[in-house]
Amino acid sequence: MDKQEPMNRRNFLREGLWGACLAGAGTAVGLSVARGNSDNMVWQIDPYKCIACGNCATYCVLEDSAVKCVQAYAMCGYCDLCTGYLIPEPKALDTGAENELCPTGAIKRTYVEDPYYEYTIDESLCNGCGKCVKGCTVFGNGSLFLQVRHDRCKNCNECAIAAACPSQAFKRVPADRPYLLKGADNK
Amino acid sequence: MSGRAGGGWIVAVLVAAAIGAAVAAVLRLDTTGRTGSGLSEAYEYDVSRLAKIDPNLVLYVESGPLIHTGMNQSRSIALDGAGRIYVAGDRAIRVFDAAGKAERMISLPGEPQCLDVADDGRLFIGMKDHVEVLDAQGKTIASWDSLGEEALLTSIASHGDAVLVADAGHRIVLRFDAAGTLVDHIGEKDADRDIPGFSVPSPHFDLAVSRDGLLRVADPGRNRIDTFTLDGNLEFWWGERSVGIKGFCGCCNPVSFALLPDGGFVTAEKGLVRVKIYNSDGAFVGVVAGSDQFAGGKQIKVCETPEECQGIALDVAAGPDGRIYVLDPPDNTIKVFRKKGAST
Amino acid sequence: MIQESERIQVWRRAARSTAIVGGVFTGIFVALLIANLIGSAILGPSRENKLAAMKLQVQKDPTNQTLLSEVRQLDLKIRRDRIWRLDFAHKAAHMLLASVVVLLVAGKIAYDLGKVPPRPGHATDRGEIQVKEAKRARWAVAGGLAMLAAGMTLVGMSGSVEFAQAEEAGPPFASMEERLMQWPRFRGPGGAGVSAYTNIPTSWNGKTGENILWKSPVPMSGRNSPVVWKDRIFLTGADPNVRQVYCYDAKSGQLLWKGDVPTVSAAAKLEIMEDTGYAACTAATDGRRIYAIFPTGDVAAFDFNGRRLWHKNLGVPDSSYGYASSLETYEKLVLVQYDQGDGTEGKSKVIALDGVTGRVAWEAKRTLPNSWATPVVVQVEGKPQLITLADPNMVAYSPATGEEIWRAECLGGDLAPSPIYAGGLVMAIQPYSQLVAVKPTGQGDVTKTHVAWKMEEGGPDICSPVSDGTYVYLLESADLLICCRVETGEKIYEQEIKGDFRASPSLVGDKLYVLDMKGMMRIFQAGLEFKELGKCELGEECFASPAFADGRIYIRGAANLYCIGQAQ
Amino acid sequence: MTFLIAFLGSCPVTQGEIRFPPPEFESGYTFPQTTSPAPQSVLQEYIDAAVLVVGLLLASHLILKRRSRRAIFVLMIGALLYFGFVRDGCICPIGAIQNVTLTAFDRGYAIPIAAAVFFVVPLIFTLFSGRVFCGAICPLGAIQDAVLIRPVAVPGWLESGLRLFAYAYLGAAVLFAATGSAFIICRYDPFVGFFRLGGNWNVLILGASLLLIGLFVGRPYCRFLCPYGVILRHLSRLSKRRVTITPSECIQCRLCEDACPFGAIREPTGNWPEGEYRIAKRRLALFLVLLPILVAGGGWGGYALKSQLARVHPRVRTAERVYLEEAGQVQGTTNVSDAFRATGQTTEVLYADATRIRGRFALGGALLGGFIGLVAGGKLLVLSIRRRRTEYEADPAGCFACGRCYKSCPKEHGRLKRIRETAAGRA
Repeated sequence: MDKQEPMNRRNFLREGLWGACLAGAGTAVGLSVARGNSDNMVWQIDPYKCIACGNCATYCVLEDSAVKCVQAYAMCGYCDLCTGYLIPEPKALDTGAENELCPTGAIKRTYVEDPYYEYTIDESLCNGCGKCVKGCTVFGNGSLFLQVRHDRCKNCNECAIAAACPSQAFKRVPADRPYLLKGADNK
Repeated sequence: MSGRAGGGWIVAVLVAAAIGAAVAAVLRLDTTGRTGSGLSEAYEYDVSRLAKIDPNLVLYVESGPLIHTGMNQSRSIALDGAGRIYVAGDRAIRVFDAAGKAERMISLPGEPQCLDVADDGRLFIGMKDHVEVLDAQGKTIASWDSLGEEALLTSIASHGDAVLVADAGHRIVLRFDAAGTLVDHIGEKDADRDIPGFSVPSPHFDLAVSRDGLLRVADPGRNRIDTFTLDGNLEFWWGERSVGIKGFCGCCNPVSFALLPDGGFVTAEKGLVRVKIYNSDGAFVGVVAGSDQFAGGKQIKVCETPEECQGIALDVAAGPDGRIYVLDPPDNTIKVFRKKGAST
Repeated sequence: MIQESERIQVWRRAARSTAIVGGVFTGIFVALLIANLIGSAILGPSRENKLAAMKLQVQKDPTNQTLLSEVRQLDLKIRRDRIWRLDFAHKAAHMLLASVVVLLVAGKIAYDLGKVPPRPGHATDRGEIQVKEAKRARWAVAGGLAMLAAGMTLVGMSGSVEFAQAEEAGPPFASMEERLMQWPRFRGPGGAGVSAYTNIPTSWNGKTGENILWKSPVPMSGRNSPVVWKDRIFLTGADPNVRQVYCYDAKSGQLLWKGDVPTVSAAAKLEIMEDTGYAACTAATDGRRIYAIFPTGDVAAFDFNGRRLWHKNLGVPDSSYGYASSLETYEKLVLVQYDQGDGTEGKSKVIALDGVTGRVAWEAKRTLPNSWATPVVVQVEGKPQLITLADPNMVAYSPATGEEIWRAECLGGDLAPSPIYAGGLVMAIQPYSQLVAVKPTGQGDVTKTHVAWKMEEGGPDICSPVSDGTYVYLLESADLLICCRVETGEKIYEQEIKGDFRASPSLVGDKLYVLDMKGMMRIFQAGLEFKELGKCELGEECFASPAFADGRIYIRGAANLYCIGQAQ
Repeated sequence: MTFLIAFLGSCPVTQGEIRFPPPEFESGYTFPQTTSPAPQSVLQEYIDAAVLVVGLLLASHLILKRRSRRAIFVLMIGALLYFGFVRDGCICPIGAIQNVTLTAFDRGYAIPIAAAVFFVVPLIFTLFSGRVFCGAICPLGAIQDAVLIRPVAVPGWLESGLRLFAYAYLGAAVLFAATGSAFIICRYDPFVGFFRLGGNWNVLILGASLLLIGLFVGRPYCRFLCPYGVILRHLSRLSKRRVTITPSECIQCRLCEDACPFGAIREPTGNWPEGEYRIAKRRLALFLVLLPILVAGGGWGGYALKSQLARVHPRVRTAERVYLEEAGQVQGTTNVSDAFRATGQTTEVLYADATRIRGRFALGGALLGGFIGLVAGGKLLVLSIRRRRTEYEADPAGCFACGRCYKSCPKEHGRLKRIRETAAGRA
């Protein structure tokens, strides 16, 4: 480490290796960056692959999952008898707790006009369990589905829910089109 | 590198315990979803309990061959007077004889949604937004005008000179004459005539015309079957909204129905997949088959492309001999049922 | 000195008390968080289950108002509780963090202040200790390795699952012997255009129906040829928007199924010559599945019942007249000659797809321009070779791995005729100019060593040659039939036969079958002398080469598929 | 039959989902749009990268020029707060190893630029100024360094043995990333739960355990587990500049040796006992023979474990579950097998996929096993070679550039003109 150190074979090798490491690191990253496009990627659920197993509610690294249910209004039937909102055997078609499907009470039912009702998700209450998704998909139009909400998602390097997803519905999508919304026209 | 003596064993014990805890934590950590979601029963959605059917109520047995439609996407089924089976789907109509042997195939320029075979053998085919009329040989006779972008024809029936078309997109039944002229709108919301308007939350909207000229239309949002005269007067309706076996449950049921030779009804439901028989007054008679007999009983489909996920519900047709033909689109098969005890 | 140490003692005491307070708070918050966890992990679910049970009760006893209000109260309680717990956990975690920081800082200060000043040591000769330490370290490494090995053994003990069933079903493709008796691809086994059967009709008439067993309409047009496997006949058809595969029953001629092939590319971008059409490529089967490719770059596999097994878009090929190379199969691989562009962009390649899954098995890139010839798999000295043609090369690959075996630079122009292998030679046509024969036994560049001969007196531009091993016959699309000797390339005769030809000639025993565009099948005697044996008229335009089966010919006309054979 | 295709063929084909129209509301109600909050902007990642570079420059300056433990500590706490608690510990060079690996093996994967920068910048800084990243920037290192209250010296031999796990961890991480199976470094990241103040309880327990160990054992994760640390160790051997003890000024007081919690101060070598040279030579020869055996043995072991290792890949897991169900060896179905059946794919395709992935693991497992064998064999060789040191010096590989030795060095105090009788002053 003294400056007068002679340029012997050992030092020469060392210098060579040093240069090689620097060049190697540079080129490896340069190449990988050059190959990938510069689009940032974020996690999202493909709603057509989702089986609403409930893992989204518990496997997220966040205490309150970043996955929430969303409503595709354009697909919704605005049913009075909403199978995503009401249990299969409702006592009455109303907002009574005994009739609601959602265990966290995150779906709001509002009267629009006869015979239509609007259903909206209160995301602060929703835990992403997907129970309503099942109800809506099995009986109804499937307008309720799960999505990663990017105001909450930490965009982990490996999404913990993705690793636990039985149908591999999680994928990385470009950050400029971060949602895979059902019923949204791509035109 | 001299170790420190005082309290060394406490440190050793703590470190050992911590290592143990760390190893245990790593082994207990489930990163692959193996142990399930861990949510309580309240989060479960299980209709299998409701799907169970009392075997005493089942009046029909599967008979005859299981007919493979050979399609990727079967959509609709109809029978002609001779018992031949017509299936629409895959930009074609396929015809099978009564024994289920494929007879011929009629190619179509687009995707058919529904079809009806008239008494004279003509085929009325509902495309997405218009009707095609084919002669018995499969030659196109006419292609009627489009009913607009939003139109989605889901059912078609002919009676004498009248052709009735269910347009789920506009939630209305249209009456045409045989030449394709629009004669009447039936079922429009009309307080004066006590017609509430159809509630059609999803693309399932079936109709049929009985021999006596009464029009039956399923109102899936209200879980009932309405009876209209061909002039558009709402006569009466029947149908109980219930998960119970006698009623129609959930959204958009019955998705499909057909009239039996004795004037009764055979109905098909989605969600809780079941095919049932009602008499001409709408009283429950019995069950043809439950969800365990159909591929459509699968709860949620996983698909590569959205169009693969388009759920198409069962379609039913009744033969002149009282047999019931059920088209199972996810499976692309036709199942034939006959009454228990009736001769094969 | 003493004063200072007293002051330090005061500080130390203060730090220690602070650390204790921090520790107590840390303990409290940890306890609170654990209690909260237990609450939400045990109490929550038990309440939820209770609620679920009560909801069921409500259905059984719908008039019980007290039960109803209990349900509503419990529901509200659970929801409030959940939100409260989430909020609490969040706050408690922050407080815990703060108290841990206090504990750490104070503890550290207290520890440092209480530390006895270190005593400087002496450098001593510790050689012996170092030797011992190195020894211990080696044992420790061995121990670490042993632990890793033990861990791996534990993992290994978890057993493995062998997918036995998948293999029990037999190979996912038909054997070579089976293939030879079928017509599994464009121009039959090996693309030779030679029928395995000689009991082929020599007379028929499309107008009178003589020897026409059946005639069946084909929904969509296409210039591809029929492919036959036992009782199934496969065709494809397409227009700019729709691509379909058809399956006919050989007995009745009934269209058994048709399968749509989707696309992801915009078909409108394609510039395709009318003469090529949107379905020029003939399908191929490995005896288990049928594969089809379209000029949009879409490849699909169907099972024999019409179920689409997979679909893949290879990228829209850049082909000046429209992509037209047909598919070949080898064992369970689907081989696609995907030559495109002018060869400089590096887009040309030969691709092998796994027939079961549709995945790319291998890919051989080549700097050759677009070509319309169909590759053939031939057996040379018991080893398979995949022969491909593209200006200016004839290249042979190993069909299993995609390794290049040999190449010869001997061709030119827009290559449409496909190569054949007969009499130990691979023969290929350079349109309008020559017929080249190459011995396929070389390695590497064989241009100088293995080109057997060149017959440089013209050649067809579309139709592929056919050979019985002794003579090779060329059919020019205008009106010439040429016969050459395979051994030497010497031209034996050149005969004018009136007609326009798009279909390639075929050999049935000692007869040469030549189909003209008007649908007239001309039958000639194979051999040294030119002799016309007969003419059979179909009465429909024909572009596709016919397919031969046991006692039958299948001919695709412009609108119909014909089955010709002796009625029993 | 007439075919309409000829003149209707040009009609556009409706593709995609049939969009069933929503109801026509008479009351003038228009349905709301589904909300879609935007993800964090790319700018944030560029800011992170800039903070990283500035932080490393500052760290190099503080460690090599200022030589002040206090300043380094302040910077380290700052980095812990920013990269740890503010940015949730979720952009880190350790995990970026996997992104870089996946980029090399999966043509379809595009690496985020930030991940590439985070991977390479600390490497370059290490080549110039030693492990300054570990010492002052890495939040995982910082959280452990901050809790190190009562350091206990770990015997050198134990450290040599335990370090093997870091190599194995690196090898496994690369293998699973290359096969597209999992990012295990992220899965088992022990401290990210603390940075987010919540998370899976098992991960929190793992992190708490490591921190508990870290009270007594300096930076246990960095020394015995960190895969990125393995790379940095070897690069820092080559570094241009690093933490040094100035030999001409060293008074051989051994205070730095006591102060270093990571055992990174190497003492001068002594004289070997009589006869040791001959034994050492023979031992060296033995280990030279042993090395290829270890590599081959490890390779064989890794190959033999291919089906077990492949199980980390979700497709293989699915295939095994479905196979066991189809073969009647297990009862009932799981979410995984239900989801597979709902796709309508044939099991043939699934098994073919699984077999193909296992094939990749056969090679990968052999390479992993061989790598572990090579590391162990190499370690044995290095431990058998006698090296000469005449001075006390900081081991370039093991030094985390924390600066504690500066604080303890009497000469350093002199240099900084802060001579005090006692080193007990809080620095």
